[in-house]
Amino acid sequence: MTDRQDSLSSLDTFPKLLLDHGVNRPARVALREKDLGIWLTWTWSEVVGNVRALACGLASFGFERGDKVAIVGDNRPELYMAMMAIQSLGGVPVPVYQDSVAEEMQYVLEHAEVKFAIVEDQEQTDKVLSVQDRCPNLTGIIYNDPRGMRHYRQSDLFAYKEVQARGRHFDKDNPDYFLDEIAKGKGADVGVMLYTSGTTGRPKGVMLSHDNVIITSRNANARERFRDTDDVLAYLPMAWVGDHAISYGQALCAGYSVSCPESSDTVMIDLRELGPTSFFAPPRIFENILTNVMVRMEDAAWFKQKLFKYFMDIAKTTGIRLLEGQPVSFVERLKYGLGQVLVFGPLKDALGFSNLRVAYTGGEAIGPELFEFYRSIGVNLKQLYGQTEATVYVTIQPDGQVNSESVGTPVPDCEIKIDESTKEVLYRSPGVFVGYYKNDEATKETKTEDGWVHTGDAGYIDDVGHVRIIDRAKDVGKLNDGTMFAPKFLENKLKFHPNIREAVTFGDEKDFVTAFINIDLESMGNWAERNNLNYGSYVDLANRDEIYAIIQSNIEESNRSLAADPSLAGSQIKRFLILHKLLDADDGELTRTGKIRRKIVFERYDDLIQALYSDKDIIPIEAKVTFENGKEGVIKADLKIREAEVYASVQKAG
Amino acid sequence: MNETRNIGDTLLKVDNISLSFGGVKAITGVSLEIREREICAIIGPNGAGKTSMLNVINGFYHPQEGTITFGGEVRKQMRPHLAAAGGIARTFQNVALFTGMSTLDNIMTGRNLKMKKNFLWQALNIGPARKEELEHREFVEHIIDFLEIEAIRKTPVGRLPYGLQKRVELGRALAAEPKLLLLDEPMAGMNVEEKEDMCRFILDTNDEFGTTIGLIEHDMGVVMDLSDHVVVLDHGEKIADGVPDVVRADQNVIDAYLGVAHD
Amino acid sequence: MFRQNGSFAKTMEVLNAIFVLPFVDMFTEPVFFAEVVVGGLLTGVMYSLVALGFVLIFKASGVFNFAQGAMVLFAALTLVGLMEKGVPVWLALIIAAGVMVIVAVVIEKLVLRPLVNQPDIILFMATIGITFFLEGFGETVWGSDIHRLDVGIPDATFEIGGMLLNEFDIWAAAIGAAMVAFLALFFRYTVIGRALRAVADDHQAALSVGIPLKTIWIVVWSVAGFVGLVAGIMWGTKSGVQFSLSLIALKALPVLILGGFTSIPGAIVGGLIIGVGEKVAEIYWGPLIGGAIENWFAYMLALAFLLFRPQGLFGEKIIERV
Amino acid sequence: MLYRESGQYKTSYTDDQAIFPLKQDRWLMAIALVIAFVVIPLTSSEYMLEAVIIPFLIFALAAIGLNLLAGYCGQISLGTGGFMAVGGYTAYKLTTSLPDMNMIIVFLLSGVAAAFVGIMFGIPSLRIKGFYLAVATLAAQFFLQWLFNKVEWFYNYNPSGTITAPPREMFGFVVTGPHATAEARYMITLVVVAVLALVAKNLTRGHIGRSWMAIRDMDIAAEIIGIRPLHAKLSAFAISSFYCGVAGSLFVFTWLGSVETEAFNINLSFQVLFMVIIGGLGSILGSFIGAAFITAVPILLTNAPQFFGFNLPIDLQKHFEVMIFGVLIIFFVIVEPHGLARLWQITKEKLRLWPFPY
Repeated sequence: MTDRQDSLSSLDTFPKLLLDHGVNRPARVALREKDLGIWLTWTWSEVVGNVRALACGLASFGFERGDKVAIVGDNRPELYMAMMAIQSLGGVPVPVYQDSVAEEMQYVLEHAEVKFAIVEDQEQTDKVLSVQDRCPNLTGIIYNDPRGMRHYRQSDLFAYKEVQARGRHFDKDNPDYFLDEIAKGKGADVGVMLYTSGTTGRPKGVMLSHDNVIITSRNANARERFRDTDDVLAYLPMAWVGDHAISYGQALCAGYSVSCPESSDTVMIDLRELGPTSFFAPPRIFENILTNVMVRMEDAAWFKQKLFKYFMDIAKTTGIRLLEGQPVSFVERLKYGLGQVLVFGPLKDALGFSNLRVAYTGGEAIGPELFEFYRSIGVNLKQLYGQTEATVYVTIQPDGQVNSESVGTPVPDCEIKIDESTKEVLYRSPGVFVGYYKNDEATKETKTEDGWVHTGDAGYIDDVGHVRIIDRAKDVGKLNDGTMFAPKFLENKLKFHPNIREAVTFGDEKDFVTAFINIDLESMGNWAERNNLNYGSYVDLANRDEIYAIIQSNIEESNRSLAADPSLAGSQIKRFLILHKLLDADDGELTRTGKIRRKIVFERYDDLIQALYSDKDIIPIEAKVTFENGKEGVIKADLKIREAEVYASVQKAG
Repeated sequence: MNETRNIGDTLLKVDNISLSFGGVKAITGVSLEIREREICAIIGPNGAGKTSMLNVINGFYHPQEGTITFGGEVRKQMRPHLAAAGGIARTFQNVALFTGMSTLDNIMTGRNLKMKKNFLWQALNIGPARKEELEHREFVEHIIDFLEIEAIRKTPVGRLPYGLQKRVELGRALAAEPKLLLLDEPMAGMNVEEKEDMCRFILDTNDEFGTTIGLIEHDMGVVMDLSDHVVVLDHGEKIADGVPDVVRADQNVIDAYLGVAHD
Repeated sequence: MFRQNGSFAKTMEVLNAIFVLPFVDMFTEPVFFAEVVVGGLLTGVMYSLVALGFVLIFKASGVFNFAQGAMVLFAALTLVGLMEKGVPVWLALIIAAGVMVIVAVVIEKLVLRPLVNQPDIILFMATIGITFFLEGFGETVWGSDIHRLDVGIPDATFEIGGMLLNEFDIWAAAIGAAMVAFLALFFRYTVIGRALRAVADDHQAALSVGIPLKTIWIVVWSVAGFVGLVAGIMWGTKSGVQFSLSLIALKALPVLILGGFTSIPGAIVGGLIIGVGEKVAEIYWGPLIGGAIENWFAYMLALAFLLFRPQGLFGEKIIERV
Repeated sequence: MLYRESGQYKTSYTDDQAIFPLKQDRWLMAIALVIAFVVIPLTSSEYMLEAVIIPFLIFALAAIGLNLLAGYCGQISLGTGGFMAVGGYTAYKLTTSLPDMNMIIVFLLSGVAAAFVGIMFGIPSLRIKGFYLAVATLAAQFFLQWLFNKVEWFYNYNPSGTITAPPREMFGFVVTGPHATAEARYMITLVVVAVLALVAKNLTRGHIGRSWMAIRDMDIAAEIIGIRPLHAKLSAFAISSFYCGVAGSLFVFTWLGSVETEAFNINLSFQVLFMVIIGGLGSILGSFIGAAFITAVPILLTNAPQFFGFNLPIDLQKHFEVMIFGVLIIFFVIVEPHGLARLWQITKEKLRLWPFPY
């Protein structure tokens, strides 16, 4: 009994933390969900109750320690609570990307040997059912939303609520079971398994122990001053380590509340309603928000536009310095304050950033303009660098030392070193993963005996001790003339232009650099409308000479800035084409997190790449597309190839 | 789908109805039956008297001859609001929403039948009235969720696109938890996507709440895969009645449609 | 057996006074009764005249023109004012008519056009505004004291079959009748007239056959103005030109609900019914309840009537559709 | 712009359906109330209260009444003056025959009386619509006016034919009659109006309000979905008349002190109608704005000439006023047919969306 007490009070696993919150802040809000028009709330004590019921329910199905359970669905309190319940029984939750197609899901479910799947709704249930026969270990599916499930007769299909009901009975009969099971848990146990959407090959199951997540979370909370008064919106995939850290790990460590949006298409509305204190988003999302802002402002009355422009300029000069705590003259402060009242304040409010203490971005490089926009209006946006294998956090930009190039300094207890030969970044930290599930050689490849992890990213530490990432180490190649070719780096540079949504660059073992471009339909479409240029579809628009002209000028702009850096001047883009379709995760060209799957792109568009290095400037193409109404169709088009101006490298004086 | 359907016995029996306006005959001696939990389509060329039929069923028009038996009780004529109270709800050919109100309020009006608290309570907005109001709000929110119109919850319906308005109107009808739901051309003027959605909602309604549905529709495709049984009117007379496949093959029906379109 | 004999007798008395005596009187003094009726008819014609103005405008522009009464007053004031300035009658008439046309044009330009497609209640509101303006304007220009008006219509009383009649009333009736006849012809045989009927049926249709709506409105409002002028002359001669003239609009309203807003014959018949009903009630029942009932009796009459025939005298039964 | 909505999320339907869901609006309202209950009584002059503020409140109440009927239920009435008269005379009869009755009760009862009369004259609305009905309601106006004028019992056979508010006390203050201070009368009026305004708001937000609006927007559809026209229309008439009745009793007791029937003539009905339409059909706030406008304008017009230094013969001045008033009505109806309340609504929308256009 007493050792149970000791164990429970050691707080080395999440269930123990949960119980602790249940005791220390029972009435505080732990979880929220926008549902049926209002924000439903679960206090910590309610969460404990729910988790206990569900856990016991699972137990009544003969759940055993170490069992894996798939979690499939949008961010829902029930699913987060499910993870807690599973961990309470010493099981391992395996969140799966809710938008993954049946095959992808089947691979994870089978590979992880999951015994149960806890899913959000009918859609996910159908998906799991469709692959059930290929997952021998799968003995039960538990669905949360009963809508449309009335006619499902499968014997191994249970409603979340009914499982909890069973649990309550079970709990009556074995009152000690729940706490005993929790007490059995140790920090070293594997707490969760996250499948990396690996840019190459099959996804790998990263095993993270309770210690990994808890210690990293505590460090992050300490450094970033997260407290139980914080509020976050959980809208990024639960299967993604970032969400697991922010909406689960850190939340359970600090005891702050996590809120789930009503649906994926109301995120922005819900974000505004909630007004969280911290917000994480990949650059893409920050970019969408900004584009959206600009598009809307373009329709504003001229006076408003002037006002907006005027104060945004002030913000650019003053705002960032204020954020950095640098000296700012009284007059400037006054002007900025006025802007705060007239523009930034309302703007931030409209975006839901009013109560924002800090915002993070990472996973991709972010454009300087974009980055500065947010900081200038007083959003403390910072970059971080991380990996699933590290439980996210490797480096974060310290307050006051923020810029768009670096990714900041190592988090507490984390060491960094650079492999001189390959320029690869390595790290060692308490967050370093236990290993890849059923894949030891992969584990060995990535993790050395003494715990150093290969990030696979090339980078260096700059003069102020900040880490800078250039590109995937393996992607960094050489042009035939030997100059370094860092495709990702180039692509990001291109993508910083709002008109360019995606870019793929080629050049490794070639004479010069070429690029595929995906135009951004929203901003280009808007441009088209404003210049009353009407178009039928993406293909139609993308193929217009006017568009080509714009893109070309964008590319040349990038080339100019490349020319400024001698080491990169050689890798300016010489020829490019605008792709007839958007690269798409559903077609496997991008990962679920929006990274380019180079292999696939290379294979699929080989002929186009050939053309880029030929002297052709028109290639007829024929591609299968699926239209709005779901019908399949073939489109024929002549893709144009254009040359872009290449500039002489400007040598710095001396 | 059909094996899971359990059609019950007769819910509505229209017996030998005749209706005319100042000598102009709209309906002549039409009888038809709608059974519990089935989806019955009433089709026919323009001016066949379909809408008049619905108007008779929910008491808006008073037929000169014939009787209507709904839920076991026979009636010759009755006021529309009584029909509604009896469990008949409907939507209209050209959307008849309350344009001055929000989506939410429009659907709430569908609950009025169920709201009984007198105005003194309401005046003070305390106690029972408030409680009642909130209960119904929650019910309505489920409908909003069901029809996937969360985003327009508080938008004045006047500003909504046609397709959405039709959906809201369906919501308003559903709010009354009707035994019999009459839909007057629910898909008129919709694009493919909207039609598909609407079909889904109609089926889901029938499936989730076991609501009996009588609908008028022009889109043959829709009618044929939605309905369990089809009644064909022409010139205010019934020319066919049966399961879709049979009706589709019926010579009179083909003539009625291929023949001169009456207006 | 008859315990409450007293109260019983009282009730009988009252019933008697209400339901028997009046009719007895009517039959015992038929000539007087006839006189009352004729008198009623003659006033009725005057009501019809005012009501006509309403109907015209409502038919053409769907506007419930509350300013009709003010137009009557304004027209009369203008006429009288001019005559007081020594302008010969015929000229004064012409000028007054001209003024009414101008008024019509101004109203169309400044009020109707900006408010096209607004809800009826709003247009109604605007016409109340117009009422205020015309009253204020008229009195600012011509002063607010009572003017005697005499356009030379003979005004002697004579007797037929024991009935005392007033020549002027006969004239009034005649002119009223002429007016109606004229309008009837006007609408049947002139292009504008036909156009107007088209508009009354359906604005879009009228437009599609290429009739300029605004000209129609101007014409209609002008015609309404003339009608107002005539009515003004009649009432003015009878009771002097003064502010209260604009109140006769209120007299014409029950005529409208009785006859229907869109029916010219309705306006005529309605006017006569109201005229007679009002007079008879005033004479035979008024005293019982303290008299001065003509203010509301007409309304009650019309109301009672509507309860049995909502579509009015000449309206057709409405079939509602959904 | 001044609205900061982020973070004001609702965790219950109660909050979500509050009259003022936004913090900023709640503040605005609080300030308004403080001004009304504290600042005005302390600062305003006798004249100000007498001539402007008290009538404004009373008219606002009447306007709310008419707005419930015309704006929410879509039944135009020109009988407001008549219904107000019922209130005024009932209050007079009540308090003269039962001197000890609490004035608040008196006011409310006179409202109830008016409500019954309202129902009577509302019956035609079941058969006739639109302007036919509007004209029909004039019957109420004229009949009632005539009735109170003819039947001496109503003014206690007082030879002058006027009714005069007798002195009555509440909480030790004289609130009516010649000796009541303007402040006292203002306060009681304010309390009554404030409470009834809140009540009106609640009614319009509940199912009764919705059934009215349903009838207004599309009566046929309304009946088909189960709203009983009889209930909806007559309840609208009753409640509307109740408000007019209370307003009428205040009109006599806390404003004019003594009136004759003429005070309730058709012009009063029209005045209230202006308030409703200029203020905004279907808006409680609009009723207040409209009342403020219609009470303020004539006063301004009267004082304007002196203000600009030249003064006209009194009758000419009167005519000018009438003229300009007419023009103003036309002007406002043209610039904002939906009433001033709509203007406020639009501004608020803009402020909430600021700096975005939509």
